[in-house]
Amino acid sequence: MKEIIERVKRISGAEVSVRRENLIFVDVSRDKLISMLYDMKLEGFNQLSIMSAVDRLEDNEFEIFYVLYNYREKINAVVRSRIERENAEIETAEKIYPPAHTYERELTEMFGIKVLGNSESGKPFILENWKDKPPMRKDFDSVRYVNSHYEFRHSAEEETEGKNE
Amino acid sequence: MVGKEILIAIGIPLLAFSIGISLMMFRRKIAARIQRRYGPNFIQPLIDIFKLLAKKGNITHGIMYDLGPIIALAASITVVFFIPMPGMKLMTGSADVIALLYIMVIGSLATALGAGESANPNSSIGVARALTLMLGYDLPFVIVIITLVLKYHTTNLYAIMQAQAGGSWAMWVLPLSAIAGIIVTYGALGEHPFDAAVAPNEVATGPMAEYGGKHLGLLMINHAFHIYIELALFVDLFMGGASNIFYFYAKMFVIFVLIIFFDEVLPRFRIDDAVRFYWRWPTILALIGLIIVLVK
Amino acid sequence: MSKSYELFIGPNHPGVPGNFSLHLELEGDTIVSAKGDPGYLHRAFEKGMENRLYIQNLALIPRICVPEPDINEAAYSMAIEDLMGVEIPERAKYIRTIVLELARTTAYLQWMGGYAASLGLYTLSQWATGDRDYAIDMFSELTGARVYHMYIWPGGVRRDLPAGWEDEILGYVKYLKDKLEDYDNLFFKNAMFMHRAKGVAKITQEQALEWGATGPVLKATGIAQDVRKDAPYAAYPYLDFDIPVLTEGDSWARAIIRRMEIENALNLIEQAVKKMPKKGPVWTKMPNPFKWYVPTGETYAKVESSRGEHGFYMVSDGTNKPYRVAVRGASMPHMFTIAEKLLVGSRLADASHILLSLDICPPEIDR
Amino acid sequence: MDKMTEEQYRAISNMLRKRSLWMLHYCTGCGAMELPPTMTSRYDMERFGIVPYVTPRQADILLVTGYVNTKTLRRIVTVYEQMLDPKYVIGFGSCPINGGVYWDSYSVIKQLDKYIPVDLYIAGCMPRPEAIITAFRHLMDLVDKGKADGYRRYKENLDYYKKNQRKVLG
Repeated sequence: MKEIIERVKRISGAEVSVRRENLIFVDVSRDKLISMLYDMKLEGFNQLSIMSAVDRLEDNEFEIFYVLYNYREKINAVVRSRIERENAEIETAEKIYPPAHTYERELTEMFGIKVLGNSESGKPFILENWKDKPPMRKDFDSVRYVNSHYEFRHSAEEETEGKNE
Repeated sequence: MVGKEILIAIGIPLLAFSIGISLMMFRRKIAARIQRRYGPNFIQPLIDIFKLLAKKGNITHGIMYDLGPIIALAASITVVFFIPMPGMKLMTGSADVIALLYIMVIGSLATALGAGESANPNSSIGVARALTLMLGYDLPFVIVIITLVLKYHTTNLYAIMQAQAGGSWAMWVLPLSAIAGIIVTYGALGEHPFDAAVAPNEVATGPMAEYGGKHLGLLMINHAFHIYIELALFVDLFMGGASNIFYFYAKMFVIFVLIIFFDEVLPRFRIDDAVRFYWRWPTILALIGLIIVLVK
Repeated sequence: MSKSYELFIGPNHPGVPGNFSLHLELEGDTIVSAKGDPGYLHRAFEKGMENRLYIQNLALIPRICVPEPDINEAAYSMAIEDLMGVEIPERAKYIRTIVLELARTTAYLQWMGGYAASLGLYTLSQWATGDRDYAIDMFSELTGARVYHMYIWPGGVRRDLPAGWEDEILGYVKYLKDKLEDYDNLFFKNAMFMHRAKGVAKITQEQALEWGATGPVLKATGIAQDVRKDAPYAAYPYLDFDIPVLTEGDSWARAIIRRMEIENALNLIEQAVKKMPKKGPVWTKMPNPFKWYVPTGETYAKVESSRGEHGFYMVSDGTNKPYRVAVRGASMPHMFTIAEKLLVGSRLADASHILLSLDICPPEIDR
Repeated sequence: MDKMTEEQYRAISNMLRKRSLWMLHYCTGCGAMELPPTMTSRYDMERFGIVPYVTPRQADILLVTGYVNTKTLRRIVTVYEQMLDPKYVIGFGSCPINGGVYWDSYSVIKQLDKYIPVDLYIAGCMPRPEAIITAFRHLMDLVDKGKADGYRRYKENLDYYKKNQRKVLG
C-alpha cells in the first residue's frame, strides 16, 4: 500500500494527503490537471469512479474532483484542482478515461463549467428547457425557484379541489 | 330451405367465434396457473372485447387504417366457411386447400396495410416481422399440404378429412408432417417462441401499437377467429376432423393446451432465427414426410 | 430515400428498464447509432441534500436507487462514520451485512424478472417477482417498510432484530435455494436462452477496464473486482466467500454471474446469522441528530451494489448539513460508455436485452 | 323508451368498463417498484381484469407512479392526450399530491391535478400493493357510478390545464 503512495508523491506537482490507507487526496493546480490524470493512469489508476465539482462560493472557486481507483493496489485516489468561478472551463479527460465524457456533460449542465474538447459539453443532458442559472451552484436558491414556479397545495384548496377548476 | 342456409351462414361464424373465444379464456387461465397465480375472471376476454367496442374516443390515420381490421375480420369469416365443421355444411364441400392457402393470407395483409398507414415505426417493423415470419412458416406448410394432397390424391379438404375417418389419422400415418404442421401452427398463432412480430419489449406490440378502442376490439375478435381457423385446420388435416362438435372441440383443446404449455416456458426467437429455424427443421421434417409419401 | 430511420424507444416503452429513453438510428433491423436520453427521473438529490440536515437526508437517499435502496444508506452512513471517526458495534456490522445481502437478493430477483421478460419469458418474471415478495416481507417485519427501509443509519442500525427473525430469514434462504433450481431448469439452462444470449454484447477484459465497468459486467470478463473483498466494510472481512468469475464477457456470462451472486448472497446470509454475536448493542451512541456537526473534510465511501461500485463522495464544512454530496452509481458508465457502444451493430430485437443484461438503473443515472 | 335504452346502455358499458381496466405500462417514477408485485403471482392484479398494456392507444388508466419532473410531465401530457376516452388517471404516492419529500426540488412539480385531471390519489410512500388494489377497487366503483369523469373535465377546462402546463413547460 505504502509504495504506491510514495510513487504518487514523486509525480511532479502532486500534493498528496493520506486520509486512510486506501484513500488518498492529490491536489494539483489547474494547468497540471490533465497531465496529472495521465500520470495517475500510468501508475495503474485505471478506473474513473466519478468526477464532479464542489462550488466553493466563499473562495469564489470551483473544486473539480476525480475519484480514481487502482484495481491492483486496491486504493482510491481523489485528484482535486481549483479553478476560477467566473468563466470556468477545464480540459476534457475523455481521452484518458472514457466515462469522463458523460460526467463532463453533467458537470456543464449542473455547474455551468465549460469543458473544452468535449463535443457534447453544453448540450442538454438531464434538464430540459432550463433557463435559470446552473442548479448545482451554491447561489442558486432552489426554494425560491420552487416558490416562483410551482404552487403548493393548501388545506383550504384541498376542500374545494375539483370545484375551482 | 333458404331459411336454413341463412341460419347456418350465421351459425357457423358464431360457433367458430365461441370456440375461439373460449380457447382464449382457457389460455389466460392456464397461463396464470403455470405462472403460479389465480388468473383473471373466466369470461375476461369477452369483457375486454365489449369494453373496447364501447370505447368512446376514436382516432383514425386514414381509410386503410380503419378498413384494415374490417377486411381482416371479413377474410377470417370467409375462411371459416371453407373449413369443415362437423354437422354444418355450407361451402365445406367445395373447400379446396390451395384456394384456402391464398384466402388465409388476406387477413394478415389487411392488418399489415392498416398498421402500415399509422406511420408508427414500431408498427412498420412489426408488420415487416409478421410478413417475414409468414414467409418462414409458409414453406413447410406448403410442403405439408402437398404431402397430404399426394397421399390422398385430392385437393379437397373435405375429402382429405373423410379419407382419414375411422381412426387412420394423418397424424399417425405421417407423423413427421404432423410435427411440422404443429410447429407451423405455433408460428401462425404467433405464440412463443415465434411472437417477434408483437413483442412488447421490442416493438411495443407491433402492428397493434396504434390501434385502440373499436379497432383493437375488432382485432381481438379476429384473433379469436384466427385461433379457431388454425386449430380447426390442423384437426381437419391431421386428426380426421370429428363426427360431432364436442369431439371436434376436444381435439382442438388438446392441441391448444399443448401449444400453451410450450408457449409459457420458451423465450422468443429473434425474427431471423425464427425464419432460419422454419426453413431448417420443419422444412426438413416436411420434406422427409413428402419423400416417404412419394416413395410409397 | 435514405436508408436509415430513427426510432425512439421509451420513455413509455416496456423495453427500457424504467423511465428512460433511447434514441436509435436503424438501418433495416440493425442499429447504427444509439444515444441515451436521461433526466426523466431527475429529482435533484444532490441539491436537496445540501439543504437538509444529515438525519433528514437519511429519508432522501434510499430513493436514489429504487430496486436496492439499502446500499445508499450503507454508503452514506459509512461516509459520515468515516468523517466523524465512529466505529460501529460488532452486532450492527453483521446485521448490516444481512440486510445488504438480502437487498442484493431482491435486486437480482427483480432484475431476473425484467431480463427474462426482455427475452419473452414471462413465466420467470412472475415466479421471481413473487418470490422476491417474501424477502420484502422479511424487510417489512424488520424495518416496518417494504421498499424504503431507512434501517442502516450512522452509528449502526436503527433497532435490533425482532425476536425469531433469524429463524425466519434462514427459512427464506432455504426456500429460495430450492426455487433457484426451478429457475435454472426454466431459464438458465434453457437452450433457447443460451441461443439468444451467448455471444451477444460481448466485451473484452481490456474494454471493460477502459470503459469503467464494475460489478457483474466486469466479473463476467474475468476480473474478480468486488468492493466487498477489496475494501471490506460491514462484516465481510469475517465471512468466507468467493467472487464468481466467468471469462466470456457476453450477455449470457453476465446473467450467470448474477445467478451465482444470488447463491453467494444466500450463503453469506446464512453464515452471518450463524456467526453473529447473539447479544450486544446495535448502535454506537451518537449525539442528538440535530447536532451532528460532522468535522470538516472530504471522504469517499463505497459499497458493492447489485450493479457494481456504488459510492458517496461527501464534503463537510463542519456544520450539521453536508456541503456537497456526489453520488456515484454504477449505471452511469454502464449506460453511456458501454451500452451506447454495444448497441451499435446489434439488432433491434436485442436492444432491450442488452440494456437489461447491463442492469441499467435510470434513477441512479438521473438522481 | 329511447332514454331508457340509453340509460341501460350506459349502465351496461360502465359495468363492463369497470371489469376491464387496462393500465398503461409506463413507469413514471419510483412507485413503479410496487407494481411488479401487484401484477405478479403474489397479489395478481389480473384477477380484477387489470392488465398492463403497452401503448397509450390501448390503455384506459394512466398510472402516475410517483414524482413527476418537468421533463416527464411533457411526456405524461402527450401520453394522456393520446389515450382514448374514457380514460382515468391515478396519482400514486404522496409526490403527485404535494411534492412529497421533493418539496424543495426545482425539477419536481408539486400538484399533478393542475396539469392533468386526476380521478384518484393513493397516499403513502410508497403505497403497498394492498393499497393499490384497494384504490383500483375504488376506481371501479367510481367508474360504475359514472363519477370517474376526468376526461370530460379535461375537455371542459382545457384552457386552465393548458395555461398551467405552459407555465412549467415553457
